[in-house]
Amino acid sequence: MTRWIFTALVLVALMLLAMVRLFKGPTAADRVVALDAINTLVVASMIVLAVVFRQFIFVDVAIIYALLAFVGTLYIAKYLGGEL
Amino acid sequence: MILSALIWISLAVGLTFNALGVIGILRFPDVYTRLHADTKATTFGSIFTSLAVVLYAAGEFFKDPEGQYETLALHTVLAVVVLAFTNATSAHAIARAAHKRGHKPAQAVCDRLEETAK
Amino acid sequence: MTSRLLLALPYFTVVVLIVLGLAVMLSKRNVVKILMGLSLMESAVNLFLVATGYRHDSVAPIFTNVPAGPMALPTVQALTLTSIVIGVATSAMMLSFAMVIYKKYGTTDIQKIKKLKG
Amino acid sequence: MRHVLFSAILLLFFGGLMYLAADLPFGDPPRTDMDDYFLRNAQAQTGANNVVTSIVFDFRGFDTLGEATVLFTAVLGVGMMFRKLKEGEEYEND
Amino acid sequence: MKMTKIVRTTADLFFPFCLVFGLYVVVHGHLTPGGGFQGGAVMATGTALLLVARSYDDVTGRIRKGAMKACEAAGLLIFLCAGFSGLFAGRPFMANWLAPDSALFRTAVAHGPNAGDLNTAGLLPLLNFGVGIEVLGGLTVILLYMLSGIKEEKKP
Amino acid sequence: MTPFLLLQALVLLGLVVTAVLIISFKDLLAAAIAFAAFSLLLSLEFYLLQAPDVAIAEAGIGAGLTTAIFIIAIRGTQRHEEKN
Amino acid sequence: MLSFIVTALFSGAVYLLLTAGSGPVLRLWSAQELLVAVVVAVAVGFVARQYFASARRRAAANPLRWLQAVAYVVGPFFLEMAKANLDVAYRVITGRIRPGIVRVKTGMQTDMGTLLMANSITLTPGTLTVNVDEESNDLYVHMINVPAGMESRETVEVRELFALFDCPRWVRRIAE
Repeated sequence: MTRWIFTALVLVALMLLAMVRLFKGPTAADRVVALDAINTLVVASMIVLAVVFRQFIFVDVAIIYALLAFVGTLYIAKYLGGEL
Repeated sequence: MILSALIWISLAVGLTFNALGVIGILRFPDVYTRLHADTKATTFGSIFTSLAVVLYAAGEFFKDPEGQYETLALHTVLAVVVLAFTNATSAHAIARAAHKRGHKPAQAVCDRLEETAK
Repeated sequence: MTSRLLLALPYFTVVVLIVLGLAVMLSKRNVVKILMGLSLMESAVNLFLVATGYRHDSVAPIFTNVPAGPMALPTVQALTLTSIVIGVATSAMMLSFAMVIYKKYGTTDIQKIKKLKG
Repeated sequence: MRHVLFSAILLLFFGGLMYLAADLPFGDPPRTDMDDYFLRNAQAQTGANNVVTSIVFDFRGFDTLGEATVLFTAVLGVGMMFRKLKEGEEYEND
Repeated sequence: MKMTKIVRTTADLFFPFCLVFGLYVVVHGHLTPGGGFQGGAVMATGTALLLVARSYDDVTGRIRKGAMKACEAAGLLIFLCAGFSGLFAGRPFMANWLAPDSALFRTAVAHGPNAGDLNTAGLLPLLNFGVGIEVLGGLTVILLYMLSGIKEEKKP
Repeated sequence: MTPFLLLQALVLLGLVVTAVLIISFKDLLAAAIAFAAFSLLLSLEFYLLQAPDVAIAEAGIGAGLTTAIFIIAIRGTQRHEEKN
Repeated sequence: MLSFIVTALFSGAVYLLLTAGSGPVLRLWSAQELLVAVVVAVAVGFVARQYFASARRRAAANPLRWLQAVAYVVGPFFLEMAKANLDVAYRVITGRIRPGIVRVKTGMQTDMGTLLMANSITLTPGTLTVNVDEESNDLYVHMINVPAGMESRETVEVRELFALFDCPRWVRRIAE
């Protein structure tokens, strides 16, 4: 069980690292890139944490996550491209 | 035993690529190259961490078929498929938006899109 | 003592978030930014409610055969659910207000709006 | 001057809330009678495995009714703000 | 304005997926995490996906405000009717009179992540469905109105 | 300090960092992006606190729809905060 | 009608995939789940038929193509992706990049083919789809490392982007 929670720990720490780009990013597009990375890492850590808790239905949350954060990213990209 | 080793290897590979992706986001000079690191490396890393979960589910399933481990495996696979698809598409959307906004690719040797736009 | 303080980390985060949200709402003058502060405070309250209902080593309040143990308190989670949906409805309404205000006055600065229509 | 005062008041507020938060027990709620009742009886009384849903829709169904009404009203409000203006109609007091 | 062909095709692919997933969350509201709100939000995000991938005019021809408002009203109506049905059964308003023991609806048995006993919990699935439809309609109508507000402003 | 508490501490740290980013960005679009990241992390925190229902609701509404609504509102008003 | 059937089949399949492991039928599904799956498939098929399977995308009805798609994703695509990631890892560590945007001729006829090609390109070797020509389905691709000589050419054949396998042929077989 330790390996799973260690994996989740590293993934969350990487999320904090990606937040540096969210802070620094000179343009809004860079920030969206960081958001995308955080999104992927959250999904991965949720799948791993479902094993940690031994609650396998929790993976549903990860699917919904991957599906819906995408929509937010698309709205931001559409606005950024000046098309909204 | 072999399965356990495989799970360890998958986790290690997944974490390595996730870390490389995040470092790439921090290191690369412009939006497009950062998107390269983000899309490819983190998606690949997440596929491997999820593969570890699927392997774990398979191993437990052979020990105890009643434990509903097939649900875990199937939902994980579905999550990964959705993740890969959405990541690729949103990377395209971000890149296009950035280009429309006028961000030049840094250190570029050629830019065919801009030439046709003119 | 230190360990108890460490355990109360979610509550400390809630306090920080509430103070940050309050600071935004009181010091900024852009309507959209103020609404962001409001949403921040609302999220803080949600987090507080859920953190209140957590028990050590508990499982989610859903009956499955997988783990056994104490369950997290369900009532606060139900309340939080209601709170989230109401939150998105009200913030959508307030943002529409902001858009209508901008259409009418051409600014989103609340002090300028006050001056324009005494 | 105003900034300093504002920050001081905010800091005071922060300190007070922190003091209150340090006393709250995390992970060990003191009074759990109602929740224990729900956890014991939800499955037998409503037949739902998910206790949260059984609370949202059964034990505290009135809350949900109110929530649905609030959502409905919010939608009506948004619709009223963005309705199409008729020919020659202007915003009021313009 | 439309987004590119790639985004549009992805949206077309994921729209039924969103609907199916939302319905799954709604239908299993009383067995697995989820319920009316969450499923409705997922379905509403499906329509938001279509809205973002295509132009506003293109979509409003197919997703009509009227239909969505009807969805919303129908959801609230289902909720109210289910509430009042308790009165006819001689129980108080909003009583879950079908649970726990009746011929069709029985008590759930926990035997795994997804027990598969959908016909449990009396009125709960119906209430879940009502709220899901209402949230779908409500959030979509909010998005459509806000987008139309942008569009009006762009014209002059 | 168990690994679980460490994990929670990291997520909470991320929450505070994104909240500070939200209030410090003058660019409202960047603030909206930070808000999306905040919602993502909040959902992960709910997941850790064993509230999957709330996590799904926060993921769906916070990450997808609230971002969309904020972006539309920014498009309907203006992107940058006015200077005094 | 055909589009309705295709969408309904897809929806039912996804629903059954989600609820697998719930009951005694085939050790996977309970009877209620199957019933609800039919209802969900009909409802979603009715609502989403115009979007999922418009007239151009009838080819998706062929189950052989779905099998080929799975084979493609597990086999050539995954290996290409692994190679691409090693490449990106090398670039991340050394920082040795030579980026540029080139125009790639895909020769795809359908939207679905373009989508699969674009996503394959985005996820595989050091390339990223930036824009797409709506008429000719040509892709503008950002490469992290433009090979010597490629920057002066007007268009590039898509085959040249993939190192190990002939991915475009797979995509053509799946989606056209």
